[in-house]
Parts: sequence; structure tokens; C-alpha cells
Amino acid sequence: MRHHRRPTRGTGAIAATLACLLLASCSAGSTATGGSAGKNSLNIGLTAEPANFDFTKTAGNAIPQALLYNVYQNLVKLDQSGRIQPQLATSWRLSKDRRTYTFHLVKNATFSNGARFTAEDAKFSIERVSSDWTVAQKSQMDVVDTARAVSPTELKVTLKKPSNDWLYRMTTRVGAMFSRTGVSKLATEPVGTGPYVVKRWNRGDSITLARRDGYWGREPHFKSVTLKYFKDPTALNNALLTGTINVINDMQSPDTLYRFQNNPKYKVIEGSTNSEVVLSLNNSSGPMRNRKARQAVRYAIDHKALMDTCWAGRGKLIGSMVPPTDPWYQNLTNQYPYDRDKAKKLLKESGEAGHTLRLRIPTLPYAIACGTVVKSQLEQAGFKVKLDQLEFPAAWLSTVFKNADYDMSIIGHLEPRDMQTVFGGKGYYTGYDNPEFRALLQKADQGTKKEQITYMRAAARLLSKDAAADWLFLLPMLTVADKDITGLPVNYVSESMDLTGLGRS
Amino acid sequence: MTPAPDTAPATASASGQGSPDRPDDVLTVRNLGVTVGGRKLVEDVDFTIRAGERVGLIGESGSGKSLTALSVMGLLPDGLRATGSVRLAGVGHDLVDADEARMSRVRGKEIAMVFQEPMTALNPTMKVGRQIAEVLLVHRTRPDRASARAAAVDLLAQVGLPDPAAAVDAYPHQFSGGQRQRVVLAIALANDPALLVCDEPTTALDVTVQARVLDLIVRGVQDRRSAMLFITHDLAVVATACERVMVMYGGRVVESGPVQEVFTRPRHRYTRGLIGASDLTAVDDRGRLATIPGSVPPAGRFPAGCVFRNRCAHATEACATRPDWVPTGPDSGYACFHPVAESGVRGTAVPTNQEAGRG
Amino acid sequence: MAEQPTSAPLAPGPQTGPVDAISVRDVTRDYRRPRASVRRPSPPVHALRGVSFAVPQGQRFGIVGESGCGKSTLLRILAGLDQPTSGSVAIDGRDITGLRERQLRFVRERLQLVFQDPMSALDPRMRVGDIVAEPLVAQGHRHRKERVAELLEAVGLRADAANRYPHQFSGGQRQRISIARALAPRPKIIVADEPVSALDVSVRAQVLNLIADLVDELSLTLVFVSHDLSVVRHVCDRVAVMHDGQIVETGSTEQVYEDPQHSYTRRLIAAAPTLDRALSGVSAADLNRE
Amino acid sequence: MTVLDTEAAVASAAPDDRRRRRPMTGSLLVGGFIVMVVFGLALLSFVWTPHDPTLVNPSARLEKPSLEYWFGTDKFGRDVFSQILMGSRTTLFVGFVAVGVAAVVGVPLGIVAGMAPGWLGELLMRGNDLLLAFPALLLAIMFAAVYGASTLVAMVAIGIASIPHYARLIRGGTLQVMKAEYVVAARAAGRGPFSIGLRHVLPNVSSLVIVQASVGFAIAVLAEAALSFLGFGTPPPTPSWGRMLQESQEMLSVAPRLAVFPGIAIAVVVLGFNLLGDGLRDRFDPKLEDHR
Amino acid sequence: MIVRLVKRIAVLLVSLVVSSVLVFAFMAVLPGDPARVALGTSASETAVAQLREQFGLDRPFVAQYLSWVHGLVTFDPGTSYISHTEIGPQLADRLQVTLWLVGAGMVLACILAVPMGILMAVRHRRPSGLILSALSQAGVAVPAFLAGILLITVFAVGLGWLPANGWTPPAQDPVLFLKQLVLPVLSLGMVQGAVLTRYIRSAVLDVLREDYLRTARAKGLRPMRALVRHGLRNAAVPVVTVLALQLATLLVGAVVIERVFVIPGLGSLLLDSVSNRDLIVVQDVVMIIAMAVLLVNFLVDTIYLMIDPRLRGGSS
Repeated sequence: MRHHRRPTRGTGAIAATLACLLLASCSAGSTATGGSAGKNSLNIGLTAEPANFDFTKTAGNAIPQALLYNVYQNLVKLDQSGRIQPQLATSWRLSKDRRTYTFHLVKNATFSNGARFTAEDAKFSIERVSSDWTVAQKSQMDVVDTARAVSPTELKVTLKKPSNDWLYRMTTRVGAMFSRTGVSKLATEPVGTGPYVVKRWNRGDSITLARRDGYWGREPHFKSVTLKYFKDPTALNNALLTGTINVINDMQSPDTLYRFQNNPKYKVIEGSTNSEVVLSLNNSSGPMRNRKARQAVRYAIDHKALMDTCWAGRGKLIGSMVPPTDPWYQNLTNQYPYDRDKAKKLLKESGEAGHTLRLRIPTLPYAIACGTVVKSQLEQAGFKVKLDQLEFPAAWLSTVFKNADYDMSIIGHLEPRDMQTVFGGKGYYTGYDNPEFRALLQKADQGTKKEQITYMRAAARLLSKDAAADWLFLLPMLTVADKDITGLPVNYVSESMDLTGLGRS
Repeated sequence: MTPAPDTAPATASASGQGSPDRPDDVLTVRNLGVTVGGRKLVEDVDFTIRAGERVGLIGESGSGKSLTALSVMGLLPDGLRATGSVRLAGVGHDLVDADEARMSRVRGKEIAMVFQEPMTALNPTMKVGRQIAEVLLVHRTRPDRASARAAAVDLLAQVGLPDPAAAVDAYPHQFSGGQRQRVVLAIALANDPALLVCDEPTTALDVTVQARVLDLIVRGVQDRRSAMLFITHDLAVVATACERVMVMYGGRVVESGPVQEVFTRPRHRYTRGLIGASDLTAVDDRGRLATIPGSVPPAGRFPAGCVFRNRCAHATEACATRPDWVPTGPDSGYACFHPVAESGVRGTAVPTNQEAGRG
Repeated sequence: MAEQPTSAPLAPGPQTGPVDAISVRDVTRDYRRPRASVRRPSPPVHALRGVSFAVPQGQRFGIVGESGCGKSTLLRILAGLDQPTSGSVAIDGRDITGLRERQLRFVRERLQLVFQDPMSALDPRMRVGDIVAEPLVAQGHRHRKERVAELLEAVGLRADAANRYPHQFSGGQRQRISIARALAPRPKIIVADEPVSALDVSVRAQVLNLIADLVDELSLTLVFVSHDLSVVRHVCDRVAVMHDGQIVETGSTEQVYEDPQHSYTRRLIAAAPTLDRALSGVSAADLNRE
Repeated sequence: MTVLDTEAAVASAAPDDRRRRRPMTGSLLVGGFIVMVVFGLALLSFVWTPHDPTLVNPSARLEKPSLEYWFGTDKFGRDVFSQILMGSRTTLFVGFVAVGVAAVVGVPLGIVAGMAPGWLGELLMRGNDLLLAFPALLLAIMFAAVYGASTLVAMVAIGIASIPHYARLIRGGTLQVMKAEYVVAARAAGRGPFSIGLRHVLPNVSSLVIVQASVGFAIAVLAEAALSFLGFGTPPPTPSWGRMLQESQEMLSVAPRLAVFPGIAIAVVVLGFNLLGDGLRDRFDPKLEDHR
Repeated sequence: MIVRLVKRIAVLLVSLVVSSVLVFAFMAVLPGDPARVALGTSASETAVAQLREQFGLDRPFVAQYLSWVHGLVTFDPGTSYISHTEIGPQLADRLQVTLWLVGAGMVLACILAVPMGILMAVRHRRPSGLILSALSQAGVAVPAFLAGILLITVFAVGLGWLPANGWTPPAQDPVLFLKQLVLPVLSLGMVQGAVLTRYIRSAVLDVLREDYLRTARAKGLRPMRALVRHGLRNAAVPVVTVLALQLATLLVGAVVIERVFVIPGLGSLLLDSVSNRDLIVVQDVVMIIAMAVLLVNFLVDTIYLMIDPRLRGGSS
């Protein structure tokens, strides 16, 4: 008599596979070694995955972080301490009138599509920035008048007016060298002179870079490097703890550092970045137009307590929009020491006490953490604060960044030397419009190196005295890695996460 | 309903049985009771059914007649407990507290049952033929599926279904109420049970269909010399289908005896009232029917002593104690202190009634 | 059923007395079944195939038939709850076919229904007082409280039953409440659909007596539907036998029961078991014989 | 109207009360108790909380549970117990909005679909099923993208997504009620469809609504927790158990209690409402119950 | 039978069209101009206009809608504004990931729920039944992501038996793929299993009350045998409905598990595209989910036909 089986007859097979799976994994015993198969392959954990590979058209730091200096190379690059070093240009000279740079290029460099790198490619890349690029940084090339390929290995670039800043910009994405025959599919197939090429992209999960044979320069240690992306900081930590990755590039949850510090298997490196966590104030409209009210805000914030609470004391206190790795850095934290009573007095004097300040923060880990502390401290100083979150990037970019519909916000400005763009530019969301400040910046840019430092320092002091914003602290560069990984960069100053120097002892 | 405390000899058992366990006795029920959470729904029910004998069990709602049937089958719903003894000829153990293993061997083989509601009695997603064959295969009265299926076709023919060969592959929803009840009957009679229990088998059917099903039941039982326990509230149906009848009220058998005897010379006041109320031809001078005053109390909430005394015109203090069972024959008797006089004429429930007598 | 339905001629002679309480002329009602096959639409179901009869004022008119014979459909059409496919129905002389709900007011006042299943006839969530008063509320009568008490007394229940709930009453009592509700708007016609089929024998007699008393006292016109021949025979003066959507025979109760003309009626009467016939030796097989 | 026969008078209402007094099932008791406690906490939080839940107190960072801080403090030094207390308010608000939206739209839709003639009922149900194609979380994410993440937005989305379940359930109940003879009687008495719906259908399906509401409450609380975990739920500073759970994830190995307390709170509330739902279902007429 | 099927297919198609219109309309309302977000806020107006033109965003609504639907039907859902890459393959990968996760999760749920549900119904009055019932209530009350977090803390970080998170396509490294699947499937399966158990319990309880079960007992079948031969097939109908509902909600509901275990599933893609305002991808994902739900409902209906002969038409 056919025995009528229960309706789940089909599941028998699948149940078997799941059961043996459990057995297989338990018997694995030792910590699952995860992805790091061989000795010369490396897995790095990051937080923000690039949308595509074309940083000429897509904003955001994720693309240059992965590709610059690894797939693409520049004429000149930035080293750990912020000094400009040769890369595709072996040497360069600046003319007496400080308007013409002459670069001598390496002879044997080739692109990953086989084409040779010549001065013509360099000329093509520089001119292409103004013609084809759409991102904001493209304006950094406006100062270029002409670029001439004197010979295959010599390039002459003439500026409209002297600019110390320009050479520094050539170390960033605008200085990346493209092959004349390799710009057709930039979004999906980047062609550069660097040691690595993109091997595979499991979208939403990881990008794998492989070392290309026939690289003209010194071969980096790792044959393949996989960049794994984690939205959730805890998942990032767990990945390192279970060996799925070997390095956490930019740790976003400082409170969990203790799990790695006193653990012999790992090492923690704390360096600095260009990312100033700015309490931006809306200078152009609303209660923050009042200078006294802005100063009251700066006195009301206890920066040390804030950094301890929301970023576990990691990072560096700064007084203005200049990170320590910039030559014209000076410690301005003493201009507005924490003084709640003075803040209360100034707020009363400013006549803005009645207004409720809208603190509109993006949904980023440091912003959410600091937002709570800032709101609490300001309220203790008599301010009325309403906190709301705007989904990053879309909602925050359109509401705060583009329409300046805010009173206060918290955002990290991670572009290098961005004091000029954030506070000098017209129509920028901070709404700070000070002709004296702009004049100082211009003098600094066109003056000699020494003049650049004195004028930039004056500009930073003016910005801080004017309380154009409040600088909460400088985000630290927290790198956590397996003990045996060498050559890890301490600071994160250039836009690139340079993989070429890494190795395994 | 033990007349006196337990010491009484078994012979004078409550239902006035003659000598117990006569050779062709099929079902012997002694002191059957059904309780739920302390409340007694059925009390002291005793009776015996011989092979081929058709016994009716009549009563209104809440009288406990269905519970009696279900306790014989061992299919009481959750929470209800049966007490006393139910013995079936040819079965070694008592049926009351038998475990599932033993009872499942008896059900469908020695005892079979037909239920009231045909529309829900069959599994809607299984072919009718397979549901019949199942009872044969479960008890191995047919060796394999093919022969069971053939037997099913034959059974369908026996219960008068049109085109049994096609019917065996049809689903229940393709049959009318009457036809489905005949399928249930086919299942019940499949293994020639010693006892067929019918719980209001034709109540849900129309008159013409009822006639055909009753005929099938009676013939089915007679052909197999099976004993039958027939439960209904309809006096006419029980009188037509059964030879002997037991009247239940308030969970107790108040009167039993041959149909002719009980329905022409009722002795218990309730039986008389019931007959009077069910006779729609006997009307008083103003054309009104005889009625039994009051309404049936909810199950388990009947008065102590005689359960009918709260509605009986002749009740006296004596009725407060339980009336003894007065045997009037081998299978008949009643339990009433003030029975209807021996010579009482049929249908004189209410003095003002003139003789009905209509055919 | 090859035979033609025989029915006594309509109300004898010209309309002498007052107009009929109910007059039904050639009413049919078809239902369309969902398509069973792709090619041709499924055949319609003919619930009523040309039914005609008349019920003069004050008469007790019985309708007997087995399930599926169309009696319930007929009742719904009489009560103006359903429209016939063709033919006409008149209540107290006024044609009600094709009217919209608002124009059926006068039917609501004149004709009320009593139902079969005591468990389903009363809204379990409403108090008895509100149930009985519902027709009064619907038709805008005032001082309802006294009227409800009066009605409950009339059906043999204490006035204080008004603030109890239906589940606190026995089957018979719930049927009494149902009757009280039907009498609320002082209707002229009561249509009872199997009012006693779900009751125990002893309680059935009480309710039948109550109906008989009320019909006499309020000189109501009664339409009494049942599948039980003996009940109809006791209650009604005239009876119509329905089968398969048609009235196959009409006549006075005595004439139809004593001398049934139509073969179906004969089979119906033959198949119905009664105590007397059983006691006089009629067996189950006899019932089954044509 | 004379009293016609004495026997009828004797047969007046039966003395004893036959209401099917079913015992209060265990789940009703436990579920009801838990729900009462949550309501109590929410009301209490309006009046008193041991500390100000939003007050950042850097010096009292990550304190262990103590007499002063019963559940200890979180990484901003905020008292966890006060947050849980205030969080109960958000939880109830979440439940009411979600259930409210679903019931206010779903119940009438269900009743109309049940009472309407066949084809209209079918049409309404087809439209209703269409809404099933947009599961709760999907709607919540899309709404959050348009109107910005907030508790109200999230819960309205959850509410809209559960409308089809209410409508389908109530239509089932309505169809059963419409088959009852007391509805035919009401029509015969001259009652219009609207008053029948209000007087007869709604009271009789109300038991279904209450049962579904309590289960709906539990679903809403779980959904809010999930949304907060994804960052779409209740924005700071309003305390919410879901967000506390999400924030605690980071500190799991140093202060697991930060995850345990909100986790237990959510589980208890969900358990409470589910048990209440089961208990109510057994309590009301079993024949109308539809094991959702 | 065929009529019912034809009707169901018609309803399915109409629902698909209507839901596609709904989705498209909703997307049009979404604030934030996708081209502007794609290019970053400081892009020039001309660049934005040029991108809008490239993506056809400047065409009238109906034209945009038609080309979108055409893309869907021919399995070429166009290119994403943000990543400039083909959406088709990306959707396919993500769908496959989610189907693996949800499929295995639901299978585990069934393996847990069917026996437990039946047991709880059969022992409905006895203590063992009550204990199981309490257990399943607790299972329902635990949020899935909490279960996930706890499993990671214990089995991955704590004992190190399994990887904490991550996803590897099965073809690439089957063993790692299975290891990474265990914890997410467990946390999904247990919670959904608890929910399913409650429905199976009530469905079986209903069936136990049916008259034909009593008939089966009267035929001599023991209680468990009667339930298996007659009860389960009829109890399957309500259970299949709930299963379909769970499957439908999990397509996006699993995003919570995807986020905890860093699995690139459909839900995560939806979340990311919504925050990046990658409208075309959002539209496609929502449409896929709607199609999946409607398809599942359609399958459920056909399963009804197979289980319940009454629906197959052809009455006596």
C-alpha cells in the first residue's frame, strides 16, 4: 500500500546537504582561514565601495582611494609626510617667473594596454581635465595656460599665473596620467601605468587587483590584493577577527580598538588624515549669520570631552581648517577655550537665544556620534537645538550642501588643503564671504613657498577668530592589521591608499 | 442505572435483561456513564443487543444519546471520559478504557458507524473508491489494492449508487447528500461488522432520500445478521427501522421495550408526553397540540432523582429520589414512580384529546 | 417527471372578496453558474420555472418540497429580497417586481419573515430588546420600549428578557424571539421558512401552538414552508407541493393529503414515515417502494 | 394581547446563565499582563525617569549596572534604564500607528468587499492582493527615501503593507456573517446595507479585528527594530529599542548588556502581544476565528 | 480546470502591468534629481543636462515608462546612472544570492516547523505541547538580526568554527560558500521556522476537528495514521498560503540578515541604490520583487488546484 509521505518529501535531500555542511564546518576546527589563500595575496577591509572606476565623472573619495598610485600613476606623488616625490616624472624645474614647469619623464613606462607612456600622453591627460571632466576638482586645472611635449621624455607646462598650489594638485586625481588609446571605457576598464590592474569586481562585495606582468617599475610584493567593502563597522571588525581580511584600512569604530590593542596577533597604527570634522555654521542665513552667536557656539563646545565621548579620544584637536601634515599648520586650539559662562553671555548679547538651531547631520558614524554630544553641550550652554538625520549621500547633499537649508551640520572635509574651497569659494554651503580672507589666500598661492606659509597661517587665524565654523577634531587614521603586514602607511594624506609599499614579513 | 447499591445480583440488571450473555448477544453495555469535569452527561445505561436485532435509542437534544453511541465506539471528544463496561462478542477486552491499538483493530471491523452529516463525513480531497478500499486494506480483509477497489465497486452497487464503476473514481463533492450518506454506509458495512451504530443517519436528508437510505440500512443489517444501535430524535423513523426502542432523557434510559409496546402503551410519563407532542394529528378542541411544558435543561444540569420531574405534571416528593427500574419483560421496563396506568390508551397525553385514529 | 403539473384553478371565480394578500404569476428565476469549460458558457440553473399561486387574506398557505426545489428562492422573491427573472408578484394587490429598495417600504411594513435555525436567526452581539425593536427602528416607529415588552409577553417571554443576550436562551425561546421580531411592525403577512425544523419534538409543539394562536388573534395571512409534510398538514388550510422549481400540485390540505393527484406528491406522502403507519406495520422497504 | 397559554409563561427565560464561560486561557493572562506592564512603563515615562535619557554625560561612560544606573550607561554616558522606559513609548506609538493605519483602511475595505456583489468583491480583493506585492520593509525603505527616515513614516509604511491581511481576514468574517439569517431578517425589516454593515457585520467581526490587531502590534514592533537596524527607523534623539540594539552592536564584546536589555524588551513585548492575540482568539467565538 | 488557470494567468498579467505603473509613478515622485546625484553636487548645469539626455530622463513620462518596460521584457534593463554598468547581470547575481539565502532558509524553516507544528497540534493539551508552543512563541519574538548577531558572537568570533560574514559565489569556492551560508541560513531559518510552526499548528488543529477525521478513526485508523493519510493533505492548503507569503516578504526582508552577514543580496542592492538615488536600479529591483511575489501567488493557486479537487470544476 503506497504510504502517503508527508508533503515535505522533497526536503529530504536538502536536509542532508545542510546536515553534512554543519559537520564539515565543525570538523574544520582551526579558525576558518577565510579568503587569504596564499602568502602573497592580501585582503583589505574598507567601508565605502566605489560606484564605478571613473573618477573624472563620479565624485567621492572611494575611486581614487583604490586606483590612484595603484592602477593610475601621476607625474608626481605625495609621500607619507605630505612632501611631493617623483613618480612618472624623474625630475622637474620651475622657471624664474614661477609660471613654467619642465618635467623630465621616465623612459620605459608602459600602460596596461601595452601603449608606451610619452609626454604626448601627459599633455593629453592635462588638457582632457578641462575638456572632459565633470567633477568639482576639474577647476584646479584652470590655472594651466599651455602644455607642450618638447620630446617624448620632456614636458613643458606654462601657467597663467604663478601657483604653489598647482604642483600639489598634480599629486591628486587631476594629475593622473591616461593613455590616449585607453579612455573609451573609464567606468569599467581603467587603463593606467600603475603596477596593478582590476581583475574582478563582485559588486557589493569586493574588488580584486592583480599585479600586471611587464610593469616598468619596481614590482610590489603582493601578487593580488582584494579590497572587501563592509557597510557595518562591527562586521568589519569581525572579518579581521575571523581572518577573512588582514587589514582594516580606516577603522570607523574607535571604541572597539581595545579588542586589537592588547592582542598579540594584531597591530594598531594611529596616524592623521586631512579630514577635519567640521561643525559647519550657516554664515549666510539664519541665526548663525550673527558672529557673536557663532563665537558663543565655539566657547560652548568642550572639544576634549567631545572627542573622548564620541571617538574614544582618538584623533587630534585643531583650531582651524589646517591639518598638522600641511606646512602652514599652527596650533590654534587656544583661541576659543571651553567656557560655558562666556558662551551663555555671548549668546544673550547676540540676541539669538530665542531661536531653535537646526543641527542637520548626515547618516555617517562620526556625525551621528558627535551630533548627540554637540546637541547636549550646546543645550547646557542655553542654546535650543533640534537634531535630525539626513540620509547620506543623497538627502544631505541636496538639503545641506546644495540648498544650504540648515543652521548647523557636522561633516568631515577629507579633500586635502580644502580651506580655500570650503571657506574661500562663493556660493559654498558654509556661506562664509570675507574678501580679506580671499585676498590672503590669493597672495599665498602666488607668492614664494615662504610667503605661501605666512599668508596661509594668517588666513587660518582670521578664519578661526571669525568663527566661520567650529573644528571639533581631526579624524585619526586608524589602521589595524595582522602583525606580519609591513609598509602600512601611517597617515592618510593623499587621496590614494598606496598598496605598492605593502609587504608581508 | 443500578436499581439498588452495587450489592444487587447482576441478574436483575437495570435494563431487565433476562439471563446475561445469551449465546447470540453481540453488544452488552453495563452501567455506562460519561462525565466531563465532574458533570454527569450519561448515567447508568445498561442494555444488550443480539445479532440481527435492530434497537433504537430515542431522545431529545442533551439526552446523551449520541454520547452513548460514541462511547461504544470509543470516539468521545477530548475531555469526556466513559465509565462502566461495554463488551462486544468475539472481542476479548472491554471497549471502555481500551487503548488505541486495540480499539483501532475493532473499529471498522467488529463495530462500524454511520454519522449524521454526510456533507462533511468524507475526505474532500480523496477519491470515494479509495476511502472505501481503505477500511478493507486497514483490516486486511482484502489482500491488495486491486481487490479492495473491486470490492469498493461492488459495495457501491450494493448501496444503490448509479454507475458504481465511475463513482469509485469520483470525489465526494461530485455526489449529493443522499449519495454521500450511502458511501458512508458502504464503508460501514464493508467488513460485515457485528454491530452497526447509526447516529441520526437520515436527519439531514430529504424525505424521499431518507426512505431509500433507511431501507438500505435495514436490509444491510439484515443481510449480515449484524446488531444495530439506531440513534434518532424522530419517533416515526425509529418505529419504522427498529424492533426495540430505549427512551433516553437527561442522560438516563427512562423506558425501553418493543416498539409496538412502548409506543402504544407508554409507561413513563416522559415517553407519553413525547408521543403526544410528536403526534401532529391529535389536537384539542381549539386545534392546539399536546405539549410538554418547560424546556430541556442544558446537558448535565438535570434535576436529581427523576430527571423529568421538573416538567412532569404528576411529579411528587417521591420523585426526588431516583426511581427504580421496573422490568416488564426480557428487554423492557421503565423507571417511574407514577407510571401511566397499564390500560392507558395510545395518544391520550392530554385528557381533552379525542382519539386521533386517523390512518 | 413527464406528467404536467396539475394545480387547482387560481382563486375561484372573479375577485369577489378583498384583493389577495399575495398573488404570484408565472415567476421564473435563473442563476448563471461560473464558466466550467472554455468553449461554451455553463448552462444556467433554473431555480424557478413558472410558479403561479394566490394567497387570499387570512389564509394559512403551506408550501411543501424537498431541498433544492426552489422554495427558499420563492420566499426571498415574496419578501422583496430578490428579483424574479420573469413573471410578477403582487403583495396586497401592489406589484413589487422590478422596484428598487426605496419603493419596497410598504412590503417591509406588511410582510415579515420567521427563520429556521434559532442559532443563526438572532444577532449574537445584540440584546434581545434591540433585536425585536430592529424593524421598528428601520421603519421609524417611536416609543419602542413599551412595544417590545408587549411583544415579548405576546410570545410568552418575560419583559425583562429584553436586556439579555440570545445565547442565554434555549432553541425554543430563541424562536419565540424571532417571532416577536416579525410581529413588531404589525405586518399583515407572516412568511415562515421551516420555523420548527431545528427544534426538539416537545418544544416544536409549543411553537406551533404559539404561531396558530397569533395567526388567529391577529388575523394574519401565513405562508408556511417546510419539508415536513405532517407539520404543514397540521398548520395550513391550503398546500402547494413544489418539485424542481415548479408547483406540481395545489389544493386544500385534506384533498392533497387524502387524494394526491400528482405522482410526485404521492411518492412524497408514501415516503414520509409516521408513527401510526409504522405501528400498523409499514416497514422501511414499504416507504421506499414507489 | 392576552397571555395565551399558561405553559408558555412557565417556559420563560432559563434561570441559569448559559453563556459559554470559557476559562481565561493562560496565554490571555500572561499576554494581557505583559501588555499592561508596557502601558504602565510608557505612562510612567511621561512622569518620571531615573535620569534624563538624552543627557550625554562623558564622565559616566559605559558604567556597569549599579544602584544609580540600574541598567548601567551607554557609550555616551546616557542611562540605559531611562532609555528603555522612554523607548516603551516609541514602541507603543509604533504599534498604534501601524495597526491603526491597517485597521482604519483594511477593515472597511474588507467589509465592503464581503458585502458587495460577487464581481465587485473579487475586484476589490484582486486590488488588495496587488498591495501584497509590496512587502512592508520595501515600502518602508522607499517611503524613508522620499520623506526621510522617521518613526511615523516607517510605521505608516508598515501599516499600509498590512492592509491586505486585514482586508482579507475581515472579508472572510463578513462573508460568514452575511450568510447568517439575522442579516436576511434585517434586510427584510428594511435595513439598508450601511446600517447592516454597522449594526450587524462590524460587531460580529470585531473579535477578528482585535485578534489581528494584537498580532499586528507584534509585527510592527519587530519591523521597527529591523528598520532601526538598517538606519531607517526612529532617528536620534528619540529613544527607540531598535536603535539601541543597533548602536549596541559595536560594543557587543565589552558591554553585551547594551544589546541584551533592548533585545529582551523587544522580545517580551512581541511575546506579550502574540500571547494576547492567541488568548483573545480562543476567548471569542471559535467559529469566527481564522487562524491567521 | 483550464478556465481557472486561464483566469489566474490573466489576473497575473494585469497585476504585473498595474504594479509596474505603480512602481514607475512612485519613482517619478522621488525627490532628488538622479543625474545631479550621479555627478556630484558641484557639477555644471550643462554636464547634468547632458547626462539627463544620455539617460533619456528628458523624454516624456510615457516614453520613459515604455522603454523601461521594453527593457524589462527583453531582459536588458539598461545601464545604471551611477555605476554606468549593465544592470542585468548585476540583478541576476544579486537575485541568485538572495534565492540561495532565502531558499535554504525556508527549507530549514520547513524542516523545523512541519514536525514541531504537527507535534504541538497533536499534543495540544499535554504539557509537552505547551512547552513547544512557548518555545515557538519565543522564537517568533526574537528579531532575526539579533539572532544573527548572537550566532556570530558565539560561533564565528567566539569559537571560530565559521566565517563571521562575507559571500563567495558557489562556483568560485564551494566549501567557503557553504561555510559562509550556515550562520545566515540558521538565523533566518529558525525565526521563520518559529513563525511557520504556529501556522502549521493551527492548520493541523483545524483539520483534527473535521468530521472526516472522525470517520477515518471509525474505520480503524490510529490517530496519527488518520492525521497523516487524511489530515495533512487538507492542512497543506493554509500552510502553503503562509509559506508563499513568507517567501514573498523575505525577498526584501532578508536584507537585515544580508546586512549583518555582509551578503550582497537583492535587499542590500535596493538599500544602496535608494541611498545613491540610482533610480533605474531601484525601479528594477522593486519590479523584480513585485514580479516574484505575484508569481509565487500564482504558483500557490495552481498548487491549490492540485491539492483540492473541488476547485477543479466538474460537479455532480
